[in-house]
Amino acid sequence: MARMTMIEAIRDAMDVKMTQDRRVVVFGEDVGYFGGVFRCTQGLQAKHGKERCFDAPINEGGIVGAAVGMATYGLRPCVEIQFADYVFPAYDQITQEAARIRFRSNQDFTCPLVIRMPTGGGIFGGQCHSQSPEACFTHVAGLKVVIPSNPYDAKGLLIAAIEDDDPVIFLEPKRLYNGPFDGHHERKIVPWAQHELGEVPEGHYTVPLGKAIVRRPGADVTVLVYGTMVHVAQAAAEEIGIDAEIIDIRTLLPLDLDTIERSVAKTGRCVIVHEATQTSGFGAELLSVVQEACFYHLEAPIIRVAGYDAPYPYAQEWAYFPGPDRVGRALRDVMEG
Amino acid sequence: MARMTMIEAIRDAMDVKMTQDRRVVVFGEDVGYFGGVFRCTQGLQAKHGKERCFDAPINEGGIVGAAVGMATYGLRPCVEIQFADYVFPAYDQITQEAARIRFRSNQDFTCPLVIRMPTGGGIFGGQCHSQSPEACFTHVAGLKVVIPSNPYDAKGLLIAAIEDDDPVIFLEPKRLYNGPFDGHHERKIVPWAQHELGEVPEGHYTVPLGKAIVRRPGADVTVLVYGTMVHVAQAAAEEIGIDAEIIDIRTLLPLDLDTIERSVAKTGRCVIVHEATQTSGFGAELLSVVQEACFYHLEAPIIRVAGYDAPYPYAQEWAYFPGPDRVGRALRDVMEG
Amino acid sequence: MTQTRRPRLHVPEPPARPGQTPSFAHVPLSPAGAVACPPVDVSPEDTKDFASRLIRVLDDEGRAVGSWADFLGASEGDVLRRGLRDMMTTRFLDQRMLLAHRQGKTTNYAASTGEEAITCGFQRMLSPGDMNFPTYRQSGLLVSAGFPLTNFMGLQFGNDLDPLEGKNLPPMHSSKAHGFFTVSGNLATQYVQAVGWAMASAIDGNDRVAAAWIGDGATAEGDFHSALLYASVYRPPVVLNITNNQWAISSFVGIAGGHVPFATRAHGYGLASLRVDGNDFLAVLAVSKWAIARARQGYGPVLIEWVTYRAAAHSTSDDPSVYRPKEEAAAWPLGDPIERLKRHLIAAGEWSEERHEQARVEIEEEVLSAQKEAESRGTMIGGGGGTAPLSAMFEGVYKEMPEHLRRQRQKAGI
Amino acid sequence: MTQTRRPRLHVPEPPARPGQTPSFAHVPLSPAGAVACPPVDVSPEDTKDFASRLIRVLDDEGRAVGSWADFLGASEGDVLRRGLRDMMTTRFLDQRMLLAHRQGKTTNYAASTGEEAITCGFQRMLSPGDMNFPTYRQSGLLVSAGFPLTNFMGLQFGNDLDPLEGKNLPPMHSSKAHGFFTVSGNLATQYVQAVGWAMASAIDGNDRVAAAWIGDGATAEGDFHSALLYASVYRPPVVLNITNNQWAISSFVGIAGGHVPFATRAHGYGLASLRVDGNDFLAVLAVSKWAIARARQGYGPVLIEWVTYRAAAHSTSDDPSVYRPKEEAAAWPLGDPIERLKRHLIAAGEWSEERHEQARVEIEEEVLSAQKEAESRGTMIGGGGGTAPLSAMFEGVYKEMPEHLRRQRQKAGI
Ligand SMILES: Cc1ncc(C[n+]2csc(CCOP(=O)(O)OP(=O)(O)O)c2C)c(N)n1
Ligand SMILES: Cc1ncc(C[n+]2csc(CCOP(=O)(O)OP(=O)(O)O)c2C)c(N)n1
Ligand SMILES: [Mg+2]
Ligand SMILES: [Mg+2]
Repeated sequence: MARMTMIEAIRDAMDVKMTQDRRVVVFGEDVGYFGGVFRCTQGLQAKHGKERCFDAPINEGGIVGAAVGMATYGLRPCVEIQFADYVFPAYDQITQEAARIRFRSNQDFTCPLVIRMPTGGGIFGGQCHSQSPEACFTHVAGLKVVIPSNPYDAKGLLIAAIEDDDPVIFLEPKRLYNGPFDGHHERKIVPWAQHELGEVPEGHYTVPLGKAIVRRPGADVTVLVYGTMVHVAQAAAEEIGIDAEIIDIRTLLPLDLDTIERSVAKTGRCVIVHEATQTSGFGAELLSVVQEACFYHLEAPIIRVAGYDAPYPYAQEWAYFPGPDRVGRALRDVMEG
Repeated sequence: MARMTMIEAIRDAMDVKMTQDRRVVVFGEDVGYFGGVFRCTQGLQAKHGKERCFDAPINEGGIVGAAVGMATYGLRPCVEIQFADYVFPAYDQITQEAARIRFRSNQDFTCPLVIRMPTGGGIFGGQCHSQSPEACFTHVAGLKVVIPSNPYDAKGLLIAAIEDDDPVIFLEPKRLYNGPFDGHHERKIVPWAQHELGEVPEGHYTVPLGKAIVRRPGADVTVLVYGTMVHVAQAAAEEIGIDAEIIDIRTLLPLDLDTIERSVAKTGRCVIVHEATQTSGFGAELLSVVQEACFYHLEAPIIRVAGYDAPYPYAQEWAYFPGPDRVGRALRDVMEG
Repeated sequence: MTQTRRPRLHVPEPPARPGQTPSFAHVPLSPAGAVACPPVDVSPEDTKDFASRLIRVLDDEGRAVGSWADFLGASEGDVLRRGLRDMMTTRFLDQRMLLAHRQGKTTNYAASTGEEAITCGFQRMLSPGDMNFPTYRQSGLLVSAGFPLTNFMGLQFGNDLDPLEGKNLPPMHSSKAHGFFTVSGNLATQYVQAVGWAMASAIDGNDRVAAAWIGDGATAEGDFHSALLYASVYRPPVVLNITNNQWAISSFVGIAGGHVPFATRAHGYGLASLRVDGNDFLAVLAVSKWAIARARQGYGPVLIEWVTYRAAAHSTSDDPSVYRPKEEAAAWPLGDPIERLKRHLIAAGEWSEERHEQARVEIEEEVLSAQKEAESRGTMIGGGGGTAPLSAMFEGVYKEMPEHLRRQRQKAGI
Repeated sequence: MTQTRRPRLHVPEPPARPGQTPSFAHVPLSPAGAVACPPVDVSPEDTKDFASRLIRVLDDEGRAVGSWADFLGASEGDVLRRGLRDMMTTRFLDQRMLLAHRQGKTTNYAASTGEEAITCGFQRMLSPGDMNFPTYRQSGLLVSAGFPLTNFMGLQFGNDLDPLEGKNLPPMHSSKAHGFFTVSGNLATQYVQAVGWAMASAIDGNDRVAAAWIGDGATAEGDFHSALLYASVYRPPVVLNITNNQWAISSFVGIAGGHVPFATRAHGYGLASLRVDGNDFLAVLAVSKWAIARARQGYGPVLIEWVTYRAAAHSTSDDPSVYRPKEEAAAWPLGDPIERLKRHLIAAGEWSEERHEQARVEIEEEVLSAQKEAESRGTMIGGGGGTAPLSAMFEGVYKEMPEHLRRQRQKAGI
């Protein structure tokens, strides 16, 4: 077992699969010789050759469109979009094409494809390097949507995603690349090397898609959370001393309904946290499925903590980011509610 | 007062504004000489000239991108996307540009722009002429999202949208263009001429954005609904004889929270209906705001009736479409729940 | 130019609207045989002249002339007769589907009347394992690939003969076995997908060729640019076809920037391109053979503008008499592909009026009997939907049905 | 070509990687004065030759030669000295911002070192009411339009001198008053917006000109195609600029299909285009004057490929020594724009080493004093964010704050 950053874990996942399976190809802007602006593909071109890891023109629609063609041929492309904020030129190819090729052809063609992209804020990236667009994908039947919160999961989920026979949107919380950021921007970041989930097995293993995990068992309130916010929620719960059951959703689509329902049925309370803007965010779906399944267990209104309904600001980042304070307040409110 | 179809009402709204305000220009695929595939712009080019109503290349990103440029210049473009299913090549320009120009420039530039498009199913259009993508827009801060359910509202809301100083997504339920379709596809369609909301005043009037309307007051259950589903819900409630309060949301973003909260506080029950796929649909947001504000009033779980989480099928349209049967069942369930 | 002028918005107009005299003076033509056939490894640079000229093989007397005729080789009567038959079948099939639409048995169709040479000729030159990325107006690809007519009609009628089980709008077929990629309703998306597929073929060390297809109108989409760019950068074995039939619903080619021949778009990307008489079956065969050979041998992509005319309405929802002169089709200078091939075959002694009439009868019988069988399994009549299985609508969203969809299906009782 | 070859994926590589000898043999050059200046109403067709040639005015001795020099007219010393000053200011401003970044006072910057002639020259030829649609690497447009340096730095430092109140990432400015459209982080979107803005100008009966700007790398986006297409169809008063600085982060121009000069892309759309030495301030002035006049008088759009070199890192997050030879900048054949203009002015007797040194001192003082003032209002140091007002983050999402946002602000207590 090696200690790895999330970047290394992601790179390792691609390396393992490229080594095992000649159908796996990796491309995207700056991913070839240079190895990607976050260095997630560093060394892959040198090891696996220019034809299997290469630079793409700055044209996200083309990256995904070409990848769809490759996937229907029989390859397993794993492409990088440089920032999740830049995925939208590819939105048509993702939602109208990749997601629906299996269905519309009645399984004559399939589209095994992974679209990786760094997501979320916390790096003073302003409105164009900070967005969390997961809800733009969770509404789309035919897609799977995955967000890891640590190196162990990142590698296992990415391998599972590459092996999956359907298109997977793989969102990488960039603020977690180098350590488990808990929202305390004023503190020094703890590196993954000091975190147990920074321990990453060598070689092949998977973390199954579609399964949430209880990060911290608790009795008082269920916290539904994913990505960076897993660590923020953990910090918040510890700081205010509430016995929260923290569930790392990991796969947003399809959702692990059982794990969620079981927990809320037990705790009777629920807080949902995400960084994306609140209105029509994925929190709305989480809230809805909990309400539908656990209505008679609920002892207080479910609370959403989310990004304010404004574009991601630059200088005001820490007032905007739903940090441990805001999450803590919601935890208190839900206990009193 | 004239009796109009929804197509005529929409055309009239553009005509009124083009006559009043030289800044208003209309363009899109086939909208010029021909007058649009649904004929919504018929006659506008002949009346207002080729420079104010013209055909555009088949390039939705370009249509919206050019319109953004025009809007920032000081015009008020009102563009047509031929089907809502084809808006996605413009998704980047809408969500990253139009929606954020006011914010990111701190109001140095603004983007008054209306993007009209036919939405929803019911015409055997299959997966590429039937989608209801409203939730892809309601998550985007900076946009307004409007869906009329009748000719009167369509004209008043479209005039309000053109006069609005922010970008508006204007979704036109194509199954309502010619009459108030209630989901009974086996029956003959009633034309708007026989419906009181087919009465459309001449000249200028507005229906304000951001205001829902109670279509049918009721005591037992609140039904939150918009577009085609307004008529389906009305039919369903009448058929099973439940005293439902039917609220036509009309503007999905920003939402009329007061009207919704007041109603559910009164009825204690809520059913939400839309045609779009359920997961992460706009129903999730409606459910969430009701749950957050009215938790202590709720006597039963809120129920969503929505499109199944699959691409819109062709031959199975009526099994897929959430018709009066499915809505009726939900109304019964919520009363028993 | 000394006087000060002001900018004006230029809104292109077609040469004629209903009531006016049609004209195709803006379409550059060349005499048959005038444009020479270059080697298949010609450099893109050396194809620049082709964009404003028109490759034609059949002359007005129906003779095959020029170096493209030579490249095609001895006109094999069988191949040409097969092509004639495919075109006639396609045309009659189109007619039947339009009629079935008027009878309410199906809800949407797009005929390719006048454009059959392009699909039926190109398909003939493909090999098993190659893949078309077609549009909705290319039934000829399926017909000439031998796709069963009953399955074709099953999709039109939404019944259990439809291999897609009612999931996709007619005529949006899918048949991997026939080298026919699943058609999208969203224009142009398939164009860059074809390039990606061809990249995969190259990465895989294979020589399978992808054929991308797009209409003149749809070249306006961003995906068209993506496709040309990726083809330019990675040089995979792809043939980039543009079917320029002069119209995109009610918009004439000028709205798509067609005042410049579409073949010219290739130049800015360093791609080879050709411009071809799409109503000349022999030109189609010759150029298809050339382009597919070029791609298969790794000499790079080629863009082909096939010049033709959409003689039919855009689709069953369209009435072209509203926006173009009724006489326009008759004014089209490149004639009808079936008539032209027929005349060539007769002139070459390979065909006769009698054989033609006999073929017509056979084809009509074949199509009608397929239709009879297909209709017996149910049609879309009455607006109630097709008879394809309801459960299909939950299947194939993913490889395995996820829990939330399973619950929805359960609740639906389907 | 008789042998059977197979397709291979072609993955373009730059001529040199770190440790190898840089080369620009693939960049077509022309001697100064060799390319003639056409009339401003030249037909697009007649500009085809320009794509593979390079318009240059300054020769190696710093003399202005050829018909472009004539078109520019008597070199007015004031305009040129102003240009030199703007370029020097831009360069020093860049240096200060890079330093401020290393000191943690700001979080992102993109320098335009080596590319200053393009922005500072083009801006000089615009008129009030015209509008640039710029990228993040064009501080020179702001500097030469007279945008206050304190406001420029306010945005860098996220404080209350920022006219945008901390809302947008540096250096993404907006100043309508200075003809500078709000910069987007999303590449290429502004290119088609500029065309739309110019369409509006034409519809409005106005002659205001839009200037679209894009980098070589970003020409790959679909919006680039949209822009060229809309410009081709509607012919509005827009100048379509491409700043080809040879690199897009770590990707060389070949990845964007730049083995063909980008100016060539215009041909397929029937647009006029020129290819220009972007490091030659006089060539920039002359061509800008020509293109803007052409647009303003309604003779149609023109695409200009400005050939230059990104001497700086892509941005403060980039280290180019990882992917290109350190010696590459020195090997760039078109020299440094400031040095070249200085030499010309001195040769023309309009300038001297002394005056240059004096100007340098003045400029540095001006920039430093602005920086002092700007920093006194707070910087981004320490990672806690800027001092711009927190409430700004809820304002300006819409003209009027909607209820749901009002509630969120209330709850936030901001
Ligand atoms: C993205 C998208 N935009 C718009 C449409 C609507 N539409 C369907 S066919 C068509 C015209 C296409 O014309 P062309 O590409 O010339 O093909 P043709 O119909 O002539 O074969 C349009 C606008 C669509 N299907 N997809
Ligand atoms: C849509 C989009 N995709 C990717 C990026 C990330 N990105 C920022 S700058 C850049 C390179 C741009 O290169 P070029 O257009 O040549 O401009 P230059 O930086 O050389 O001035 C990339 C890929 C982005 N900002 N937007
Ligand atoms: Mg066409
Ligand atoms: Mg560049």
